[in-house]
Amino acid sequence: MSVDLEETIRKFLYLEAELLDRADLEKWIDLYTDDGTYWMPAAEGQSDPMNHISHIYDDRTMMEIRRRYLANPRTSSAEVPVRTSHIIGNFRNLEKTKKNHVEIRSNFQVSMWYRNSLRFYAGEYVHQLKEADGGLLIKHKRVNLINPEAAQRSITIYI
Amino acid sequence: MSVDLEETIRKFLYLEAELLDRADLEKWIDLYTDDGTYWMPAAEGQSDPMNHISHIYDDRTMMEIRRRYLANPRTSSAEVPVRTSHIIGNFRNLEKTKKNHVEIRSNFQVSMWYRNSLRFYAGEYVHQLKEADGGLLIKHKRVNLINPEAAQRSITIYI
Amino acid sequence: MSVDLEETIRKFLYLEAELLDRADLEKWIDLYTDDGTYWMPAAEGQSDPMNHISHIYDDRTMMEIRRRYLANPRTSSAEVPVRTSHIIGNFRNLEKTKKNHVEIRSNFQVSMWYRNSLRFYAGEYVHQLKEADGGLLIKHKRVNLINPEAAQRSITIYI
Amino acid sequence: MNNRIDFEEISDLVQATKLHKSLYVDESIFKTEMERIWGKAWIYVGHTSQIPNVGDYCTANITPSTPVILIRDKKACVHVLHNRCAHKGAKIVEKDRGTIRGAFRCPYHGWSYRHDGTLLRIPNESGYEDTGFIISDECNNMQPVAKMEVYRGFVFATLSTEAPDLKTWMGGAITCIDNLCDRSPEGEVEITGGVLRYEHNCNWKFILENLNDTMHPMVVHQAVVQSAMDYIGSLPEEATRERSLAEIILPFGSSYENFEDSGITGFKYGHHYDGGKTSIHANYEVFDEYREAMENAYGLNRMNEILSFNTHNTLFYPSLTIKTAIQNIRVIRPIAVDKFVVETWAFKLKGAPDAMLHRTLQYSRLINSSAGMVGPDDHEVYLRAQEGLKSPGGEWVEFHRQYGQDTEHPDRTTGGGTSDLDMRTQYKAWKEYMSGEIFQ
Amino acid sequence: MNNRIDFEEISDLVQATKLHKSLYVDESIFKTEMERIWGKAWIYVGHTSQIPNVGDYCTANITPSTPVILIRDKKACVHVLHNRCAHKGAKIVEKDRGTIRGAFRCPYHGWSYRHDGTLLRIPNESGYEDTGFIISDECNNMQPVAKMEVYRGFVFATLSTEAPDLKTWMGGAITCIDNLCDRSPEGEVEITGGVLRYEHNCNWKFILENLNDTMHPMVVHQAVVQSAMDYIGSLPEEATRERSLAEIILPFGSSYENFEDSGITGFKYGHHYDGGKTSIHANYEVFDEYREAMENAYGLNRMNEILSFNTHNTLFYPSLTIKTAIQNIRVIRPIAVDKFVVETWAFKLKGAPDAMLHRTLQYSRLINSSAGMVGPDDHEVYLRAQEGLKSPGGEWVEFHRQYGQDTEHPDRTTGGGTSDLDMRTQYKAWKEYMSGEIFQ
Amino acid sequence: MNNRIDFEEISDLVQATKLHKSLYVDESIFKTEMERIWGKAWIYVGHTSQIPNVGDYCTANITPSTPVILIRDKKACVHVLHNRCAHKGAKIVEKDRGTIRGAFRCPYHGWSYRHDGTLLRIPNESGYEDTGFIISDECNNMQPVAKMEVYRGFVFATLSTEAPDLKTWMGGAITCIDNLCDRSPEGEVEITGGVLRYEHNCNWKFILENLNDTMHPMVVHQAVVQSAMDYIGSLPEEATRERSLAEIILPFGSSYENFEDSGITGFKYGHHYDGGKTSIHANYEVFDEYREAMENAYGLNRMNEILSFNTHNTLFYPSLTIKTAIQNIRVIRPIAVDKFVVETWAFKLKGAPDAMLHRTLQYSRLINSSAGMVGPDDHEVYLRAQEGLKSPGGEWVEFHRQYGQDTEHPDRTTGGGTSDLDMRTQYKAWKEYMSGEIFQ
Ligand code: FES
Ligand code: FES
Ligand code: FES
Ligand SMILES: [Fe+3]
Ligand SMILES: [Fe+3]
Ligand SMILES: [Fe+3]
Repeated sequence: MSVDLEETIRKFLYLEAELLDRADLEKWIDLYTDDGTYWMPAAEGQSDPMNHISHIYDDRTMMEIRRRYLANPRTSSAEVPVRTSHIIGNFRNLEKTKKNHVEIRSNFQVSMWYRNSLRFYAGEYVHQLKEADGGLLIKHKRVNLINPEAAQRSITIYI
Repeated sequence: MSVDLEETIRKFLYLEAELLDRADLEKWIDLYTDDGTYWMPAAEGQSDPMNHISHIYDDRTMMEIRRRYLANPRTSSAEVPVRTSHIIGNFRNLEKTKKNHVEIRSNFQVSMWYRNSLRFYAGEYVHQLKEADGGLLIKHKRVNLINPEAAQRSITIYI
Repeated sequence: MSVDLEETIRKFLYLEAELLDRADLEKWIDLYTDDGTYWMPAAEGQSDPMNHISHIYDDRTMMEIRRRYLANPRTSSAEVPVRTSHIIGNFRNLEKTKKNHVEIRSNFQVSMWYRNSLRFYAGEYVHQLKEADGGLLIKHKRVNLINPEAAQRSITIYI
Repeated sequence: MNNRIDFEEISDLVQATKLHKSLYVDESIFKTEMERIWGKAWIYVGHTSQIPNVGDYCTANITPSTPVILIRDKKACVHVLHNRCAHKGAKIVEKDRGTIRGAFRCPYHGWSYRHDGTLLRIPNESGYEDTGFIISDECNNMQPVAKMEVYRGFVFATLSTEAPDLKTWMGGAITCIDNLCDRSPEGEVEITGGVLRYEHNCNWKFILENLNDTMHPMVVHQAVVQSAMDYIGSLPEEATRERSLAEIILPFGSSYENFEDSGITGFKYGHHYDGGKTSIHANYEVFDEYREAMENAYGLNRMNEILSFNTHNTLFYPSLTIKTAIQNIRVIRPIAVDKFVVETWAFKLKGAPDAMLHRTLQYSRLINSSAGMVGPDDHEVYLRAQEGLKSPGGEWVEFHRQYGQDTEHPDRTTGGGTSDLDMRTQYKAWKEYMSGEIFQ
Repeated sequence: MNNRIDFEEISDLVQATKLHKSLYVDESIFKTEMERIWGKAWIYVGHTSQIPNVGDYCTANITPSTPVILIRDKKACVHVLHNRCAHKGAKIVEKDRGTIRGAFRCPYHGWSYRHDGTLLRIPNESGYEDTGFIISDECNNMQPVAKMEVYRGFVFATLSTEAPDLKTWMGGAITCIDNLCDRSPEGEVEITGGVLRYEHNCNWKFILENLNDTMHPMVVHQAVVQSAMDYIGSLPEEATRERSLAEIILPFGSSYENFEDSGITGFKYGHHYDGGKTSIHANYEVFDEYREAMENAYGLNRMNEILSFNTHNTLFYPSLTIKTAIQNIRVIRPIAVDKFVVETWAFKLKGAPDAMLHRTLQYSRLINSSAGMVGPDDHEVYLRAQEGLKSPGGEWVEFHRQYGQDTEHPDRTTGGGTSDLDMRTQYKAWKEYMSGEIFQ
Repeated sequence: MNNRIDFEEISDLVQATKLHKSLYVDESIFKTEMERIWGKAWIYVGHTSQIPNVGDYCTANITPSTPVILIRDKKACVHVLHNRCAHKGAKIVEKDRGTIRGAFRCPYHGWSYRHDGTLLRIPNESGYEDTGFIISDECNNMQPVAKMEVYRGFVFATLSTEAPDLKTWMGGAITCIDNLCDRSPEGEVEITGGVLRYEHNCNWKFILENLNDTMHPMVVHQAVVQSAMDYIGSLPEEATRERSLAEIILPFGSSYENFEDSGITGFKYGHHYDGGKTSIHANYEVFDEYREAMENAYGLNRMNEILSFNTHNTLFYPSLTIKTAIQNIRVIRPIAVDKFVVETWAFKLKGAPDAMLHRTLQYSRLINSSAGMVGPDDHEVYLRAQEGLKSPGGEWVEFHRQYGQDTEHPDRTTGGGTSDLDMRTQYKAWKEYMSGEIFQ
């Protein structure tokens, strides 16, 4: 795998993070393939989004609803804005998984300000990416929190 | 923009962070142009340092006073040292803004130890840099906290 | 020093971090030279691991015992697993210290989930690395916490 | 060392159509609730399907300071034991679940206990000779809770020896557990797919009041319903898959009339449900494969009877609420006057197609998850109330709706679906527990 | 449920020249203060310039558990309402400021209220028929505070119906509000440029004691003054811009003599200021353009009268302190016995040049910001006192300075600028509020 | 404002063979302990070797709210002063250690004090004239603690004027301090190599009970001993360095018989040690160079006498525990009912080879560090007990071991090494302190 590709991927994931930090979910969804999915498992090493509960497992249908929901002025949990800053690092294990598809792992820390308090989410990302038209799209994003089984407070963003 | 330039900038910002972490403000000020400024707004998306309050908006005059102040043995808020570690990442949107000037965005997380407790600052940096004599100088540094409107405890460092 | 070497080192340190995050201490120890050491000083700027107390100063003997200890089912402090995510960044000051030896500094933030609460460790790494057989090994790793003198809760991992 | 409230004070706090705000914000009331309600009522601990094999255990807190262990012993009996060593009080197990091979062993001095909690061995026991220590004394066992009972796999425990037996206590609400189990072609359910834990930063009673508060969905969940409808509106005709996915959200926008029709049924001890003949989930699809299995198992009439008994939320006051039609449960675990955790567990109907479990999990994820699109807005309004109720700008929470219009039956009370019968039912029980009128 | 302190205890705690340390560290004293001082005095809520248009609102806390809303209604009247739904107590608005179009709407069940807090509509209201619920009862409105009054745009509210009218309560200190407003060529000020919030991890009274504690700047702010002087010394002669920037800091190094001359003036109810004829900020530059506008507006004599009335800090005990010469205010919001927030707001003098606002904001940033070079050292010494006052190594805080040497006037007391008259003034009021001697 | 427990309640809580769980979890008991035990007993502050020069100071907390300063004055006298300004109560120094050149200076208003705490100067003092303020009054000094005494460099302080003198209070346990110092060929020790601070999230008494609880190592430390043995087993024969490094851990796997043999000795006021003739550390290597220096200093017989007095942990109840054979100490600093900090300090034996200090530090690092392989498992079981003791699944902590079988001597009590004599000794003192029977 070339350094160039990895650099391209980093930039792409920084862009993804920026869109999340700016709460621009419309553009963020556009980074996904039509069959793209976002998964935040609720158990360490969870193998399956269907037969085990997850915090989030959204296809584009749910992304489209969630995007509208989070922007709706009647969403009382969003009356006070959520602000975040993502740090993504420790990129590793870049590998080609099939034609035009690569997978890469990274670590993340997300600082969140919401309802007058600071919170932190940390863990590992696994991004499955597809090369298309010279650019990249997300086929699948997996968010492995370090504490997937923990009792969570309301999460009104994608991490 | 070349990868080389970005790498040079990264290194430069790591150096800036190191000087802050080492509390070497004398060298840190030298990274700024003579008309350089440091700005930490007090509102999300604040457009103006003059007609709206900020946490910090220092030109070199104030940097010079603050540097002396923080090192003064009579500064009781500095009797106990402040220790920090900066992580800067998610470099993006490098662009040439005018001749010899570039702008780059990044995210930061600063861990701080002070008066027996751990604190965290997170957000986005915007650095306006000037190329001079083959090196870089900071024309303007903007620190967008994720919670600029929050009630803050004493901040006795540059972030 | 070439950009390539630095990139190689980064990848190597990401691997080290991954092995710690996966609690795979067996493989982690293999990253060290036979006379390799791991040091977490207990004072800012501590010059000496012998005549001053440290949090950890392990040679491979102690690493081998600690590895077994942390994996032992009777270790009650490890009944509940520790989960971590490392972010390493701000790589800097890469320098050749002697033949086949280089030193590099970086900053780290480690998020830890343990006994139903989130903790954070932050500071600076200094890695002394040895080139061997085309690969890298750790001769010495120094972990400068931002709060080395602080009262610490139980630390049942390498950071 | 003790600032519990007097029995007399209680009656002033709960009146026919209003509650005093101190119920939600006063720490001494919370402590008293932990003793007199949670320390006496039957509290849901877990389901036997979570511990299928010998030595399997799972843990739970009956009150914030009452950790217990649910374990299956060598004879397949299940026990609920206090998670506390008889020697110097160390918690014996620390994990949520696991398997005890052989015997419990305390990590401090190694006292060991059988699966039923009885003392097995004290290391270096000779030090106790001639000291007045009686090794066979029951106080040297891991203590069982005062009473435990199992109904169709649901394990409840109480810290009160005076509690009536479980079935008596459940009363008519028991039909909801029956209905949930009967929805399995094999008549059995099992917990599967893990658990979601949702930290709520408010008083535990808010969620119980919300379960069958049919006046809130139109307002609180208006945004997500609008979003789903807006999305559906944007779909091309052929996007049937997308449309049917999005429809899972629509029931939360049911009209007041719909809710009124579903009715509320209340029981002694605070239990109640809304729905019965119908509920907001009555229109979810019944899979062909499932219908076939059910008809084979029960015959058409009984199957229809089972599937047409449609309740939304059934509360076994104060700890367990069941969605029979969805096949999930939520369990309330109080922590402080302004903190509790809700656990969401999914049930598999034995003999039913996997698709049904998938739907249950999808529902839990979208509706009950802390990262869902329904729960967070409920939580938001609880937070608002938790803060607002501290204000001197009002003393009371009102619940007049359809007051005086409920219908009393021998074993239950029924009322309109948008009435406050759910409030009346649970606060009658609250008052009886807190004033010591029910059992001690 | 209640551990308030007795009236008799109060008099022992506050003596003529010393205060008991429990005033700063005892939680029950804090709770009592919230009831008897903050729950009775006129508390500053906000300024009408913050809500220029119909429906504009901003929020504040009168006590830690008393969130209120300041709102402008359709007739341009302003109201101070408790931020609490009359139904089940949910906080109605959550943001610091905004605009209510049409009506307030509670996010829980959708009760709506007019801008003046009166109930507009209950959804599905029919459920209340024949239940004894009286929809027109005032208790179904968002409740107004006991009293509110506006003086030259400054909005104060009190939770006591017995409080005297605002002007009476302000007494002679009112001249400072007048002076601030009169410094505008148009006689009006408006809040602009946002707010800084500074979290203080100590008792709220420390900052009030510090405002006119003229014995501290020479010590606490010695370092920053030295730093500024050192920097000025390093400048080449031609660096006039840099020198004048740095000079903003120098007044904090004023001598004891300077401070003594400025004098302190105390009033009933704890209000007081230092300065008058002069203050440490008396030497800040007066811009030509401003002087011209003022002279045009007021004539030379009146202008000079206005500009020569120079006070440093004027405290409207306990919540508001004004710097007239700087045109900023700080507002105290207590949170706990060892926590409060200080808000710093800037005023624009209508008709004055922008440069004056810029200077006000610069002052706030350098002096009052949590990231400034003055506030953090004040905060540090408060923290030191908060910790030290828990120690058994002493029982009292002393304030003897110039005791017995104040001059009594009909409506005020005056004394030396380095006296403890500010302490005597505020603790006289503290004692009267706390012992119920002022008003109930 | 005060919820201390009555003297009568105390006797019920501590019985001959069991303790009530409230001792560990009840906040009012903790507060009472801070007054009646920590506020009366001699508490270890520091060692004179930490402040070798004029003006050197270090700080400590005698109770959570009693910060004190240990300082050496110009005449080389040491003082223990409350860290509190006499003016308005600010903490004077904030750092752990440092040097006061000239005089203390309060950061708030600049009052200055000599090294012995006496007032030196009040800035602008004239404001106190004719106010009744008496500058020479001792209340204007930084206050000394009630009593302080030094024994062989160990500085203790008490807040009680009634405490017996230090030597009387130490009783026979004093031989352990003597033994530690005598292990130096020069008869003197000095603290060196910094300090480890370990935050414990549990009640302070757990660690005191654990020190000489010889029933726990076989269980709690089984894993690390197994790991060391497993590692040793994996070594090739020639790996002697590795083997000897690993052996530092083995004593924690000593058998019950070994421990029984070491014996326990208890004293008045709660002090006690295990070992004497032997201890688990008796087999650590004696370096040749050291033996030589000792023999030169003391002669063979005295040397053997010194080195053969082998105690493991000696507790000076409640704050100091010494490992004479290891040359380190741990100091207990309570913070809350469920929080305390343990400090680990190393001693250098003057005249002994550096290798001994290295071993001391290695021991501290591996055994006592929060990142060690022994301390965290001890801490884990304390946490388990802290949680388990809140449970209603038991009321008592038992300590019957060898009850009735101790031997009484005139000045001490002796018993078996696996007996609960350590518990009996310390809880006798606990009860006496708490019930006011010892001294007031
Ligand atoms: S506490 Fe369990 S064996 Fe001692
Ligand atoms: S709480 Fe406001 S409408 Fe119900
Ligand atoms: S508090 Fe120390 S000098 Fe005033
Ligand atoms: Fe809801
Ligand atoms: Fe000041
Ligand atoms: Fe131990």
